[in-house]
Amino acid sequence: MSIYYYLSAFLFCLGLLGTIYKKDLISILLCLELMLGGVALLFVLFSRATGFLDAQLQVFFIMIISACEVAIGLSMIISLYRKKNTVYTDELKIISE
Amino acid sequence: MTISKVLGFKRTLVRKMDIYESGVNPSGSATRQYDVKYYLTAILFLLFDVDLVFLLPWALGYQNAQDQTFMIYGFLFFMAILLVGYIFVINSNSLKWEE
Amino acid sequence: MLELILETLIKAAIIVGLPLGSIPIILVVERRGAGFMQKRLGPNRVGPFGLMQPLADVFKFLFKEEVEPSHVRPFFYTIAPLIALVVAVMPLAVIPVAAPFDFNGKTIFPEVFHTDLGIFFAFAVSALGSYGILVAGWASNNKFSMLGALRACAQMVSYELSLTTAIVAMIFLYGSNDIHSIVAEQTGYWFGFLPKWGFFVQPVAAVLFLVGIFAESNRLPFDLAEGESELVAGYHIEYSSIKFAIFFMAEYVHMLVLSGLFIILFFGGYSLLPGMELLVGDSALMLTIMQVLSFIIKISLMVWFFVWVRWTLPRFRYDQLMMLGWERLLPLGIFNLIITVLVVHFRNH
Amino acid sequence: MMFVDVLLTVLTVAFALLTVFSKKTVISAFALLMTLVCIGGIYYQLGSVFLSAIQVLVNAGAVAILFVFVMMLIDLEKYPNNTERSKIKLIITVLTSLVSLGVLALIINNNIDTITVVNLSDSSMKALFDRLFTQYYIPFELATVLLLAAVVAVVVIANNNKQHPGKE
Repeated sequence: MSIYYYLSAFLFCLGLLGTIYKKDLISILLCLELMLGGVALLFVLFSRATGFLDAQLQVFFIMIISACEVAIGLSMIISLYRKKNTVYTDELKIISE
Repeated sequence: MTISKVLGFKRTLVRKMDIYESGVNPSGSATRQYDVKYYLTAILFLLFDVDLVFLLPWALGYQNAQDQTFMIYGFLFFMAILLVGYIFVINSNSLKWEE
Repeated sequence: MLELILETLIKAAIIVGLPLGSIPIILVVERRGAGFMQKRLGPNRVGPFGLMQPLADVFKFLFKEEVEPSHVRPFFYTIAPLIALVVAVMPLAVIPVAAPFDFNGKTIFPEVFHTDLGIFFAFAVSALGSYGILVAGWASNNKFSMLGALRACAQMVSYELSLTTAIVAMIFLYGSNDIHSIVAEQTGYWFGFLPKWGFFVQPVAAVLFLVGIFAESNRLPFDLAEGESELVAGYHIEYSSIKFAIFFMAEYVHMLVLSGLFIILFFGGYSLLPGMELLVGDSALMLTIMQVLSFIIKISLMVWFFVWVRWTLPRFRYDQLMMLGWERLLPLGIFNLIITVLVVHFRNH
Repeated sequence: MMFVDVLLTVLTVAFALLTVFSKKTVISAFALLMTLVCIGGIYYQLGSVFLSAIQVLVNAGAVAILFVFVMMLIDLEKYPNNTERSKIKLIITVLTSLVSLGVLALIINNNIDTITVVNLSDSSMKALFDRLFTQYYIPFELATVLLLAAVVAVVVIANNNKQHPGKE
């Protein structure tokens, strides 16, 4: 069971690495989702260790928030793509028109 | 879960016989861009699916709840908000497929 | 521990082998049924009454040359049919064929994988169903197959919503998600002859679920994704011989799984058919056999219903199809859910 | 039973690495899907059964589909792929994440004994739901309000795309 603690830490840091390292917006959103997964796993682990059941409910709400975040993030990327016709961060440096 | 997965997998490997011969495939291919409607249905599906999935625990929680009328008021509020969102989506007819 | 693994493996072999083995039979029923409906003879050349025809098909598929087009993405191209099949086979692990019976002193659960998730497990896995199609569409790297895959997934996804409303209504009615207690809830009769099936309690959710099944398994009248006339077999356009056969099998298994769930929720799973009580003596073995028999009879009736609908209803146009999914079925599902909840609530108080 | 833990961990790590370090974004989308499914498996392993069903259904079932749809919509192939980052940038990012990993691992290490004791109170689904609807009623209702806001936002953004859409 203790291996999962290290796994959740690893997932979080990998998501962090991906968010920084990736160039196009969609992969950044992907790696953000990875970080969320890591944190949610930690919640379940602690709920199991301390027997405090509410932690598992928090994971419910984390999932709802991550669903909304992905939905709105992706629609923003789409509208950005329509205007700037690119998704790559280094081409988006000059945001102002 | 893994057991039926392993069994399913084994079965397909046995029957895979590769007689290799390259063939001509029809029209040329390019991943061109597609209509925005597909992504809109997927996003709206995600949001409403999360709504409905929240009802599953409610359906089970109703059985052994003490004050069931309180649960019902919560349920009606939940459905009211869901319906408001749904009506908004329909009236904005962003799901119109004019093909 | 070893004994548990052994027992699970035996059950897995039976539960997974049965549908995969029965697919050739369904093929025969489909083609002969179609022939019967159009006043022509189905295939009856090969073997008695064409029963050997599916075996011939299987051999044909085995030996046809495996065309591997050059421009396709190799890894995903081969993995796509496997994903489709595995995802179709997995919910089978949860569908019970009979009530838990005790075998030399130990109660054995008929389904391979007994979790207290029960019916949720089947829906969680069938939600992954659209990935086989997506990967196939993307892997074959061809404009038409990509379009077909997108349209198939958009259709499956939007009908999953109305399917979920029907499921929530039924679980609310039965009050539990364990399949055995759902079936137990449905045994017994009202005023003597009418079996207490979910269908009579909640016909609206049943119709909703049925339409959802047709849409989810891309069967007529919803099979626009591989509508031969429009997209030349949609997402599995690039596949040949065995891989195409595997896709075909995955579609049939998916259809069987969904009709199995439909029967559990609305036609009382393995509860005995009205006439069957007399046959069952008091021996438990007889009871189990009868339950398995009644389940199989119900499934075969469902398959016949699929074939019958396939050759009667015309295909929907895509925008009608999506409009039906979003603007007609979903409100019906939501209102049906509200009404069910209120009725049950006021009946209790 | 230890075998299953290790298997799930190795699978998750492999797919997570694939998500971050794959050349094509579509491959990283499918890899993310597999990571979410493996996390669902881990939840099942940890006993929170209903959570694993919800995780597989919501995250793997709907969110990953959204990613694949958008990726098909935004054609990424015709842009320079995202790897010729300068090496220094790569080293910096790897360093920062390693440092944070080290810190987290240290935290976990020195109180590993307190957190691995398992006093599994009855975490069956029934108890979970009772608690959900007795104490956590407000978040249950607010969740739908949040989703309503998300629906409105998405529809508004999609609509003003239509008025003056860029190159379709």
